[in-house]
Amino acid sequence: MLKIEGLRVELPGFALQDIHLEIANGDYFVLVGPSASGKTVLLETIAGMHRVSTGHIWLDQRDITGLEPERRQLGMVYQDCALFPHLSVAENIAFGLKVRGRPPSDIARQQERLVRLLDIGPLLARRTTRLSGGERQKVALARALMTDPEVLLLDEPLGALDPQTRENVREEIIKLHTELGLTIIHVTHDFEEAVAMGQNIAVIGAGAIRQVGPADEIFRHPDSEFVARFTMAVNVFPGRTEVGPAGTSTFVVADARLLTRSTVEGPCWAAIRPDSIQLVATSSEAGPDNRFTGQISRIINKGSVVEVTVDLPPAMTCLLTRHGFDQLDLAVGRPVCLVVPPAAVHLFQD
Amino acid sequence: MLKIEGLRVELPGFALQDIHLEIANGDYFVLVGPSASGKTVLLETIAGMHRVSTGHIWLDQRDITGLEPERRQLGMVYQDCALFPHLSVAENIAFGLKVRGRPPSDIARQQERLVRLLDIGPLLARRTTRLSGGERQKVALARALMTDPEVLLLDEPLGALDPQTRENVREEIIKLHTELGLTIIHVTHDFEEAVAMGQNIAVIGAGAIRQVGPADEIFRHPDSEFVARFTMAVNVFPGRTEVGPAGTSTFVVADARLLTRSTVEGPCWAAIRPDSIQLVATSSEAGPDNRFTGQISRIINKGSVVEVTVDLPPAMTCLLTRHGFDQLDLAVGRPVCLVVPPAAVHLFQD
Amino acid sequence: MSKHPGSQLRGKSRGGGQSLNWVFTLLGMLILLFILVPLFKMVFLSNKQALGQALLDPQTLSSIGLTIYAALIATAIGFVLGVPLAYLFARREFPGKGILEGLIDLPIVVPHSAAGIALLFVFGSNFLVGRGFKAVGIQFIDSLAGIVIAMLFVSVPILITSAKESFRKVDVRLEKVARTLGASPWQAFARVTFPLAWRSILAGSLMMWARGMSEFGAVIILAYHPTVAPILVYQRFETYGLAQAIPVAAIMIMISALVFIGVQTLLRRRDAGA
Amino acid sequence: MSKHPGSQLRGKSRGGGQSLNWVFTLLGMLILLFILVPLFKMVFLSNKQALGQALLDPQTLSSIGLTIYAALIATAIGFVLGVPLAYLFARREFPGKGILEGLIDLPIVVPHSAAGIALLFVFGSNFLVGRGFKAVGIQFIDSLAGIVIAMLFVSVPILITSAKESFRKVDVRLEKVARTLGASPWQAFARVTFPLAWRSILAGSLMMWARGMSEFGAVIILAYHPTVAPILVYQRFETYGLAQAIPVAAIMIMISALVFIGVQTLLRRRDAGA
Repeated sequence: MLKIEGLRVELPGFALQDIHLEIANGDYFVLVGPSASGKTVLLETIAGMHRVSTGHIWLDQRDITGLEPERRQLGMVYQDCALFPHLSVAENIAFGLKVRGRPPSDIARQQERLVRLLDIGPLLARRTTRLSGGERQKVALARALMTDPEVLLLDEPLGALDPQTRENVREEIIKLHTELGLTIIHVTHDFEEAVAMGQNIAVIGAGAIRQVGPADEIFRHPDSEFVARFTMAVNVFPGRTEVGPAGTSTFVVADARLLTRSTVEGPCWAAIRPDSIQLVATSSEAGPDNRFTGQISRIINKGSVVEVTVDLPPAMTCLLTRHGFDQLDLAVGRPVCLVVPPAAVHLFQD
Repeated sequence: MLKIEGLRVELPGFALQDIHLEIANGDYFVLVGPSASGKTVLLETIAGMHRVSTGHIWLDQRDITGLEPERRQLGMVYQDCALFPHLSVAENIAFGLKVRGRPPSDIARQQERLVRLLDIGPLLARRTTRLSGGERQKVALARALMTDPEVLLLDEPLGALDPQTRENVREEIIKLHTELGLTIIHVTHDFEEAVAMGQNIAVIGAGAIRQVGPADEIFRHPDSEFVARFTMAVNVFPGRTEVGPAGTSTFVVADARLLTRSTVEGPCWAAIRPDSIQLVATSSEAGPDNRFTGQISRIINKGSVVEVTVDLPPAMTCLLTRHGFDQLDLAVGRPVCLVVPPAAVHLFQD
Repeated sequence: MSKHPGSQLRGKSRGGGQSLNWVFTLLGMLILLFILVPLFKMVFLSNKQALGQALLDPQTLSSIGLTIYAALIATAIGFVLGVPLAYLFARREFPGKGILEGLIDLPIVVPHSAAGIALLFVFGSNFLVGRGFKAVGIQFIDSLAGIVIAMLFVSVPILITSAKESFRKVDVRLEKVARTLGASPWQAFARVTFPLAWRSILAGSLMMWARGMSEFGAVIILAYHPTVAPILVYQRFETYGLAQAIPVAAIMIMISALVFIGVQTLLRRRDAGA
Repeated sequence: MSKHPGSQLRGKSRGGGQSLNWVFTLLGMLILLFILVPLFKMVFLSNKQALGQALLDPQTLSSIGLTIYAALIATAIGFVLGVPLAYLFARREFPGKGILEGLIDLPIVVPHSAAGIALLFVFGSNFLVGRGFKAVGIQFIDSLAGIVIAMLFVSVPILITSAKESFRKVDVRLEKVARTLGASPWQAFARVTFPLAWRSILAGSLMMWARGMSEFGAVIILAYHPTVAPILVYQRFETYGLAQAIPVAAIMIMISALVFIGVQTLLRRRDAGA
């Protein structure tokens, strides 16, 4: 287990503050946050590249806070791979064992294993400048894995790739995680990527951890406005809760009263994901079970999906697949009916 | 109208080849393509920054092929805005009229108008280094609009912005387009952005135009494998068409036979967008009307939407909203049924 | 590429195994001391009284004045002719550019006395160019003009290189945008490129000026008289010995150091984004 | 930032209004000619016969040999002491770093004769350091050692600056990755950073060597004898006149030019990514 306690790292013009994290062995852990939020600094601190002001980093009971990077047994892969440009692919991969003085036969055996696992045999003799983006990533992964690291640190591993290659490398990484039983810490600014890959997620903002938990929990139950907006909940409203008869809860915002299963009381926030709101033809009436009618104020066509905003008020946005959208024949100004499942109205206090 | 005829531009290690385009006045035209495909070079060539080897560029009957950039009456906005760092926001905006030697009163009047339109009054006295990403874009737009350009050229205007700001600037640009009746040529690598904003789209790849047409046409009816893949049609298969009795067409690929409304004959490609494929519980049988059963081989959770791949074969991927996915209780290995509307099977010859 | 704060490796602050830092620091200190001790000793430990006397000596003063003046003229010429060339190097492509960019630096490594000889071989009054100048009344031997061309020759590469680098640092798209906004090439240069590069160009000019003042070998060949300060130092040393040479040398080192502080301040402000 | 091919403004090829290009080209040509004509004339138009004779003259040959040898020693010392300092400047943060980085360049602008005086003021046998060296048998006046320290003083900033820049160009994350892969700081330096920077460092060393060979003012103060080539040029000029000085000067210019071509080739290959 990798355990971080009360970590503080001070850099010129930036600080990581009071970081607490526990990452179980074998976890796929994603650190996600906007740019300059400190995710890469945290990753580099785990790798031993920044001086720790206060706090500790433990790796399986071992305090590694002050340990040199070369003694931590961690593998690091940067976004643009940081392959050694003066070495061939094979030499890049062998680097970690060569500096350890391992005999060539050991190196060859280990290399053989990774070459098979990552299917990079044809690349070995090439210069690193002759590799495509996806090939670079695979070589960087192989290089990091040569030394059998306990934890693999990935800094935006998909960031520099085009969409097709991204899918490919994504699967490759997940395969490595499953087959080798690796602990992976993956840094990204892309929440979609975090949800797609992470078992557990920490959202980081301005040098502090904002929320940690299983991917699904972060996705459905953000506990601050920052996290709700960062996870693209889109419909995030400040309001208050009224407890009705028979223990029902109602969230009140502007003209709308939303039945909810959440139990937060008083002034609070609501987050409603746009994919959980259903849009139906206008024939049906507004009703007590979170049915609202309104006019479409905006349609944003995003290719395979379409965002439709209806001004109730408040303005509420729902997400349809393109096919679903086309079947409904919608246009700006047209009246429609929105249905918000009470279970989809998540309340929290910031 | 901006008209490009047989344009060829040669640069060290790269060439734009045989570009033909017609962009009507008032159009919102998007040039979209992968990185290094030549979109920015084409935009800069329209602006007069590259030497044209052969071909012509016409702007409203006027041949501007050899004209200096300063005489073209075009406005240019780069991705990172390229604001003059030694000038204040107000001086940046005034630049175009100052170099034309316009009197201060003219400049003030024009500036006043744009400040109101873009709501940037509070920014005027600031240094450009003190602006946020969205503010920078607005200032760059105001600067470009000061000289009343006939055509506004936007190079990745949303590329450097975080998701929230992007939405904002996107609306601002669309407002400008509508209110000022501008012709806009917008360059992006993001097909989603192209579809969301463009009335007409040209897909560019490796220095050549691959397909031009209304946004919806490009989206639904790619005419090459390159465009189909670039527009994320995802399900792109090579196969052949068999014409059945009563003039019905069937596309054959691997074990699957897909009824289609397209009329291409013989060897061809099919593109089926993942959002047009419906996934239903497995109770229903496979049938003649493009119903297939198979096991789920992969689930990629992308946050608000989920991609589910079923190996028929071929492997076919469909897109569900997260809410829709959750209600079906799907998992890898579970048998499901896919329904592919014949109208969604688009055939083309590459 | 890294946009994150503090991406540099802060090796020194890590625990053990930092022998590299100690060894490198030790070696580095040796060369630092070798360079700094002589200069500091000249400035702070030379005879203050002799220094005061030197500042009252008319020959010393006029020699220093001449040095400053001649180097200023050389810098002005270098500015007018060199900055445009630097701009072309930074912004245009033409055949042979790489070779010319290299050749322009040659004066830095050519022996200075040989440079003086080469200049004399062209500007001497029995050669074509020299005869031409003589016809309009300019002679280069033992004259201010000779001092100026000697200084210009050895010091202009500094300004050209510095101006070229600073033009390169100005994002070319700023010029492009200026052009689309209606600016002519002249306006784009005058209103955008030059203002953004001027601080480094000024620093380069100061460096050129200081380098011009420092020239000895090329000047002594072309013009032993009138006597510039570096030659005066040599004369005093030859005629009266070290003690007499130190005051003039110390003054010149101080002037160079002052100019140099100006350069460093300019460059630091630029890096701070002011 | 621009990843697209041909993002530079190719102004010259556009239609009218390109007066800026013509004016700048004209001005630039003037300074190019000013620098190149003297050097070319020396190399190509000096008396070939005299040049041949000079190459047979034992005094000339031994003087050139001495110059090459002394500059080589200075460069070797500069390499061992300067490259580590350059690495520290490029990679570590410490208080006063900016000031030290500036001071290291001071020898470039200090008058060379004054630099010679300053060195004498420290290394002369009646001063502390000089006495120390004398005790171990090294004297600096009129000796090889004096020539070497004079050359080292004026030329080492070139190597330090060049090495510093080339270390800076090596992505620091390559070192970081090397460390996570198990490399000690020494291994990361020896296997990653230095190999990636060495081409520019070699170019910087060649420049330092050429600059050392070119030194006249500082050397003449410390060691008139044994006579290095730049001083020989001056002696010949003083004693016999221009015609006798030209051959030696021309040979030295050719040697400088050859070294310089080597430097340029190295730098060009590096830019080509080889």
